[in-house]
Amino acid sequence: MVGAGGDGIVTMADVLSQAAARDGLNVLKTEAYGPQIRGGESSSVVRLSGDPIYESGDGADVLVVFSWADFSRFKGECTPARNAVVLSDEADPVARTPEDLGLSADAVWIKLPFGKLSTDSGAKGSKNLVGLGVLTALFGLPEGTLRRAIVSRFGRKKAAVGEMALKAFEAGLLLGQTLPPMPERRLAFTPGPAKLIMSGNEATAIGALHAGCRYFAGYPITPSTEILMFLDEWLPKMGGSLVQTEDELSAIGAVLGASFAGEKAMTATSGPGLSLMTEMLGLASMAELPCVVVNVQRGGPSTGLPTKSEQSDLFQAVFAGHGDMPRVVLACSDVEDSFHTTVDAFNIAEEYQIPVIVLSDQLVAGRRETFDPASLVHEVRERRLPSAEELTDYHRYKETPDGVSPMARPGVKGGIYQTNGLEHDEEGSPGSGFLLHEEMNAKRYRKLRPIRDAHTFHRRYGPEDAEIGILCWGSSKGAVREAVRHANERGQKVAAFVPQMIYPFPKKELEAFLKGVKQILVVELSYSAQFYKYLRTFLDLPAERTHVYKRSGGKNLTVAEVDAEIVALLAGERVQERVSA
Amino acid sequence: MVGAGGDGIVTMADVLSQAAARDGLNVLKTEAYGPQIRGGESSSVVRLSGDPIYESGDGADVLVVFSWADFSRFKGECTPARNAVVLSDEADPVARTPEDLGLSADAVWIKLPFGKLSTDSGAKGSKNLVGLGVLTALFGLPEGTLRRAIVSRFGRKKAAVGEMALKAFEAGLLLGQTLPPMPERRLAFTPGPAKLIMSGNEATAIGALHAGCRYFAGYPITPSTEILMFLDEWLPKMGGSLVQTEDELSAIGAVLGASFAGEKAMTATSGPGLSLMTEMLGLASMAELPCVVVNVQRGGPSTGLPTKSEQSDLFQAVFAGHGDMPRVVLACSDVEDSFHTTVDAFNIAEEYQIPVIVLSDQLVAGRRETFDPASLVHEVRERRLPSAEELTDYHRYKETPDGVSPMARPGVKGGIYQTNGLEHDEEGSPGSGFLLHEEMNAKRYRKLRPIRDAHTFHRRYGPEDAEIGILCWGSSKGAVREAVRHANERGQKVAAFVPQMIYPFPKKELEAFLKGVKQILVVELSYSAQFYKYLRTFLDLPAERTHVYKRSGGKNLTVAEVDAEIVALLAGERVQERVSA
Amino acid sequence: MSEAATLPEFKPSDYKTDLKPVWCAGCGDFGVLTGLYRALTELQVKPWETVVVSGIGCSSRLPGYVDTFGVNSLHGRALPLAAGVKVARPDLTVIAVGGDGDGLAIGGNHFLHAARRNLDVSYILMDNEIYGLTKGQAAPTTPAGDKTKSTHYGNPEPAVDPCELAISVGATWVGRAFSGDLKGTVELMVKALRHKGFAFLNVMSPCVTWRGDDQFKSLKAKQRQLPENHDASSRAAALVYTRESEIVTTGVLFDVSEPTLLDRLATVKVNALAGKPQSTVADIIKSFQPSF
Amino acid sequence: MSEAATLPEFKPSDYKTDLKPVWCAGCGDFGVLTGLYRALTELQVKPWETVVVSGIGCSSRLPGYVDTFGVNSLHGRALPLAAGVKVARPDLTVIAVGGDGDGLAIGGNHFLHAARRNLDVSYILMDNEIYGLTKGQAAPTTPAGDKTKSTHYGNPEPAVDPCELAISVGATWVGRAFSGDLKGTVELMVKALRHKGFAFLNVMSPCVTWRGDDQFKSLKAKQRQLPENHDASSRAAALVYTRESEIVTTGVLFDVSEPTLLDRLATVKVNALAGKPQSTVADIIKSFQPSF
Ligand SMILES: Cc1ncc(C[n+]2csc(CCOP(=O)(O)OP(=O)(O)O)c2C)c(N)n1
Ligand SMILES: Cc1ncc(C[n+]2csc(CCOP(=O)(O)OP(=O)(O)O)c2C)c(N)n1
Ligand code: SF4
Ligand code: SF4
Ligand SMILES: [Mg+2]
Ligand SMILES: [Mg+2]
Repeated sequence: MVGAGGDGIVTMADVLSQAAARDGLNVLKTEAYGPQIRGGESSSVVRLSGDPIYESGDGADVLVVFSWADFSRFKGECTPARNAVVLSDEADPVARTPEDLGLSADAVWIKLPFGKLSTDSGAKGSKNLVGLGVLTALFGLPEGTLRRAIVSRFGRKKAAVGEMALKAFEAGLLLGQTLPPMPERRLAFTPGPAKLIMSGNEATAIGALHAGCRYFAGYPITPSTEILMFLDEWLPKMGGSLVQTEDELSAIGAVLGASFAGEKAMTATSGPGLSLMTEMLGLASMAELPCVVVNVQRGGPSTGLPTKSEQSDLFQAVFAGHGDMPRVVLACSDVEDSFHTTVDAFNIAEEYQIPVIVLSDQLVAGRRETFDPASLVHEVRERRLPSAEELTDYHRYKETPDGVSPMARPGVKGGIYQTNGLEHDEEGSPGSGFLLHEEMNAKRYRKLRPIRDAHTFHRRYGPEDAEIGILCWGSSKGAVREAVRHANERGQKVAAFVPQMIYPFPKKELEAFLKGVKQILVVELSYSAQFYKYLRTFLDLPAERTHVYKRSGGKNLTVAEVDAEIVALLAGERVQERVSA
Repeated sequence: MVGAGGDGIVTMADVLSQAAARDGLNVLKTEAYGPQIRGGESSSVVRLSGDPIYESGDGADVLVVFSWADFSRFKGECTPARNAVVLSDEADPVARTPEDLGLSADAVWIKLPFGKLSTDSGAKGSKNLVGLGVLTALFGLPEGTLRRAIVSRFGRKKAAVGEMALKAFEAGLLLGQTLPPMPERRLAFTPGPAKLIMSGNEATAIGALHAGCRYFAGYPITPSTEILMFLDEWLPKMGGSLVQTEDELSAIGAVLGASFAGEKAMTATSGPGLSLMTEMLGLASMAELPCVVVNVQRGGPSTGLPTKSEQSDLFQAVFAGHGDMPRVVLACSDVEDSFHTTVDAFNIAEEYQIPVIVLSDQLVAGRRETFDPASLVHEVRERRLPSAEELTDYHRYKETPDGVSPMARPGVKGGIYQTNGLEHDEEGSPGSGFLLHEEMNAKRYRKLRPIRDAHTFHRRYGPEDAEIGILCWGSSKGAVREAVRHANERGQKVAAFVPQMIYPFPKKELEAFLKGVKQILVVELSYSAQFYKYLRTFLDLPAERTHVYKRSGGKNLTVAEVDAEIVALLAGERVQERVSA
Repeated sequence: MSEAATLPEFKPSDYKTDLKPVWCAGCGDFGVLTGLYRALTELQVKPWETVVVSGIGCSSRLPGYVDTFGVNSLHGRALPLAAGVKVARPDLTVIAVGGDGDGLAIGGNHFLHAARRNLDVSYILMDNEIYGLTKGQAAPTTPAGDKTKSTHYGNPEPAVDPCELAISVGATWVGRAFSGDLKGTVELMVKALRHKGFAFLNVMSPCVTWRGDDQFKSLKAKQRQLPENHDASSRAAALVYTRESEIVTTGVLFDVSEPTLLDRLATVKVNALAGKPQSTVADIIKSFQPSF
Repeated sequence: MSEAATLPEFKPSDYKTDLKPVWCAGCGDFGVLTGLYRALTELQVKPWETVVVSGIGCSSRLPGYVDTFGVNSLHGRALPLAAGVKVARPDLTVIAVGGDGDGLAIGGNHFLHAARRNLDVSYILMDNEIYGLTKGQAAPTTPAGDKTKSTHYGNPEPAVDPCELAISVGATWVGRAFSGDLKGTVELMVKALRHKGFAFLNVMSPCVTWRGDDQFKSLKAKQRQLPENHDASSRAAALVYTRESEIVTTGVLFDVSEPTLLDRLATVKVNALAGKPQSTVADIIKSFQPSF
């Protein structure tokens, strides 16, 4: 659905999603906006199904357009399927043809008086609800639930407003019933127990709270700000604290201070902020201060494309920082996964006293998805504290087999130590001897081994005897998973490997996956192929059987793109792409 | 030579080096200090020869120790050769034995009354000059030149001080003449035309000035501060400007401002500062603003080992930054090379409108070396400016085959444009369309190809038909080159490849080097083997024939270490080392 | 104005680009932009000899709409860029612009030091007491207790008065304007641009989206002109008009003449040369050749 | 002091670690360290309930010499770390320390905002008018015209008065001390530590290596005590003793009582709960389940 500012696209999509979630449908909803700061055009794609949904779908089955002028701004973000049902406003002065939209003969195009009907119904400016009514009648959406959703949304404060909104909906419903029915296009589903519906950012924030995070310091930045705003609302209700700092340097500094003080602490940011935090993350690594930094990726470099998704902060997360600086990088690949990945991040940070970066991206962070409330269960781990005996002769950075030394909490007698970012001995006292440095580097890096062994997080889709193995990460999972399903349905032996742990990498698991695979396809949204290059640092990827499908972000990965690669590969037609320096 | 604070070790080494350079000897001088801020112990190694010198030498032929207590603090920085001549102060209360020092039977140990003689000579506190006198007598150093060097150094302001200093020297000389001569240990050389002697930091700064840099903004940080201080002295004399900013964010920001304004501009920093500059370097890359950032590496991570050398900022230089962010990384490998690399950096930055990072390190930056003044010649390139015709319809980011668009200088009518860090079209106006983003990414990355093609900077040492190929970079060159020479002298077919251009990499040249090579040895001072991993991103390095010798910095790479690796490799005894995650 | 007698070379529209502002209808920044067009016209500044530098924020989009050289840099970094431009090219007119978050939160340190150095740049801050672009979080100028998208239960931080800060840290010209008062804004911009040294103009520029239309009305109601007899050369007198809550005083709060950064850097060059001709690289190289 | 009557639990030596300071003989920072041992003793602060946080610099080595919890963080970042410690653990005594470069150059923005927020931390700045650790470059406190290792021809930048800055940006307690005056320093430290809110103590702490022994002597000669009748509650009165050049006035320049950051964050929590019990994660999850 697409409309101008004021057409209420966002609300329309929201009400529809809420109602569907209420009835136990699976929902995946994305939104996009024009460059105007506010009140500009917007579009939203809502996918509904009784079956699992992995991504937005390449082409919409139904396209509602209030304004064609605005529609043209969302190329790539809101495309109809070739056989789509298109509902547009008959009053729109801009004319479009089925050819413009690439529609096929079996597409249906109906022009309707959305605006007029809204005014006539007495609920002026409610095109969106009229539209919802039409959709409900045409495609068999849950009528009653939608009514309740509308009342709940608009009537919360004033019952009259709710009733007015309902009128617009009913007007649409009536209109829809006059249209020729399309029984084969109706949504088939059985209502079930209500599902949760939330965004990736919300799932991340809830994950943090579940993991025990009670301190957040952050600085707003699109598309991560929702995490800050969410926690601003909830942390104080849970006895925690949030400070909006003067900048990102201060945010990560405060997080490290809180962590030193014994709290589970985190910050959230996006590329520019993560870049600013580079130096401080080095301190976290050196001083072994647990912390979680959520980085919601957007298009880069620099300020780039702040509202679009991309997978190009991988290098920054994995490699940035002067010196040899161990850290952990996790990636979340959908909304529910954002919850679990964040809990894992805290568990690892706290157990191993190491900075953990969670890579999310605008697509996962901003979209809303449904899932079962029962899935939000995840074990929580705690920091290793010195025992009473250890406190009698306490060394903060004591050598241990796994590199993890018990960390005393201020306030504990006997636990006193001074830490610093200078190289230091077991006590934390500065030293610049070579041997000390080598030992301490080894201690800090040693922690990565148990982390990798204990957390071999990854997903695997497709048959065991796959001939094509796709490697991707993060939000690319959705389109890849769907493409793998398509391929498998076509009888093609394609499988995918999606790590959740990016650094250190579940290398053994990947090697096992690749055993028997004839062709490898790396898929990612980074112009410079960061994932592919990163994989190469530890994995031999023979040129003759490795293919890379990479491109800039700014447009989400589609199933069709991955499909096309698979087909070309199987046909032996895929041209080896030169990955630039 | 080693002594306590006040023993004048630094001056002693300096006078010796100056005199030797004056007489056309090759000199390489390093220094090291204790943790005290000032007035602490210090040591210096001065290597002199008529032949080329590549590094400090593993063991000193002559060791002068004023204080054994202090000597023990410089383990690894000042070691005597097994057959060294050791000169120590007979008044030193600390006793040492030849076994302590690992001396062999043919070593010579003489205890001398340095302190007493200095006092007796009337020049109290001039142990160092007494020492110089002894050295001159024993080893045939250029007596007359040293006298003039002393007078020039001490008598500049007050002739009497110079004469006093000379007395101490003469006293030492006389003492030395009473000692049993060691004719086979005397320095053999023919005086030649005076050489230049300077530090890597100085060579870098001079390179910048030669390249036309007339704007410097920076923030002090060890071990790069000398560049700032040097330019503070010289830039104003050359009509340029220097601003010491409030921090590194401001420094790189001001550099970009000056660059936008049309000046050649640079900053210099070390690891922590480079980390802070990460975000701003992204702006330089995105807005295509030429700039040079010299990063003098020290031990990391975090504050690390600020006065020690390491090669662990490679990842930060090559990979840091959110988004896909092209940049160029060069590395200088000795003092003279620091000059040339800096000029190259400006040439590339200006010609291709891209940020260039020069990786130096504490070893190269801080040590002093001699070379021929005639070698400081290097072509200087300029920015591409729009022609009069181009100015009639100017597009700042016009698509061109090599990705480089003419850049107008403010003040030029018709050249007006607005730039930014948002993705932008050819005019510089913000845009977030996917196609635009893909095209602009391609434009920015395209520049790397001509850079790599035009600048295939690398060095190659050893025979063409080498069986062992060593890959190293930066200051490791010295020890590797010497080790290759040793091996070749032993008849072993060993060669080394040392890139000056790190990113993009002279890949073809490396592949040509590796053709025929049976075993590859990567040598670097980074605990996590950054160079090896980086090489893997574009090069297949088969495990069965690739070996990595890597360790933390904090102690300079020695020839003996590399020698041992070569020997073990040739004997088939080298155990494959596991490179950690 | 003596310029008025001859036909001016540049009209306000000569300073306008084709780009349509992304700002919300009614945003206070429109007033600032129009004011700037007029101020530039009044001064007849050559567009190609002028550079407008900003950070990131709604307000920082401004350089894109001004047909001079322009840089929309990074959040908080307008002043470092501006300093680089001006020190490298003293011949250019350099104007830095941006938001209150940009200039006072993440960019606070540069503000402090640009003012201290008396950098020869005019800095126009669009103060809307909020983070506009990121959709309504508290800025350092948001009054304590206010509810915003990042202060659900009331802002726990007291607001800073940008003018007080500027005066305290060394700005040599400090003014306060209200973007709803176009004439006053233009007048103050002209004065700021004419000032030699660091001129700081805080323009109260309402954000209709996140602070509501009320901000416009209440500012209009609160606006007072500085008394005629205000002594702008006195720091103490200027500070009287800071930390106001019930009124908003507009005008030139502070105006003194001090050596600017460029003046002082010029002195450095004079001292360095000490009457001798400029050095060359050859001179430097020679100084490294032992010559005793 | 009433504590004097009973046997104190902690002696100055109880606050001392085994580490030998790396400072140059005669460095002013020794006085600050000794002063801090005594001040902590006077307050009988429990070492394990105290955290000393610093940045990087000669002065920032101090936490290593104090036997409390300590963090020697990054250059310029003492205050963010200190803020994190204090907000997360209001039960701890948090002291931030560092140099003038650390606190006013690279760390200037944090200083500004910590003061504005009235963060409940004492901040002791060792002001030697120079960058000591990096060997003698100009600091923001180095007087204009001074020659240093980075200002060969005279410093082109005017110095900032840290106390003026602190007062202007919202510190609620501001004092100036001289590390050569141990008694005075201890007294002021005790007061700073007792203050509720952001207490800023600028200690003139000579760098004998890069500013010469003269700095000690001249400070000694210039030191004046604040007049007995000084009204520390008045901003204007406090500002009288800033930007001094011929004298150095020591004492409590400014001292007012304002709600602190912790006070305000406590209010946020009260508002958030609105009398209801604390929320749980289950409550939050429930709020995401459509329930119409
Ligand atoms: C390093 C960095 N951090 C955060 C952001 C996100 N961001 C963009 S604008 C902005 C604040 C906008 O507020 P203000 O500067 O007051 O400008 P306004 O939009 O109100 O005009 C923020 C936080 C960013 N772009 N870069
Ligand atoms: C990011 C960063 N930039 C620069 C430095 C180098 N550095 C260390 S201490 C220091 C300044 C020291 O001056 P000050 O803070 O006044 O402390 P002092 O040594 O005078 O006590 C600098 C620039 C650093 N460690 N980190
Ligand atoms: S959000 Fe506010 S500041 Fe931004 S354009 Fe809209 S009204 Fe202006
Ligand atoms: S250099 Fe200066 S500040 Fe640093 S320890 Fe020495 S005297 Fe103190
Ligand atoms: Mg604002
Ligand atoms: Mg200092």
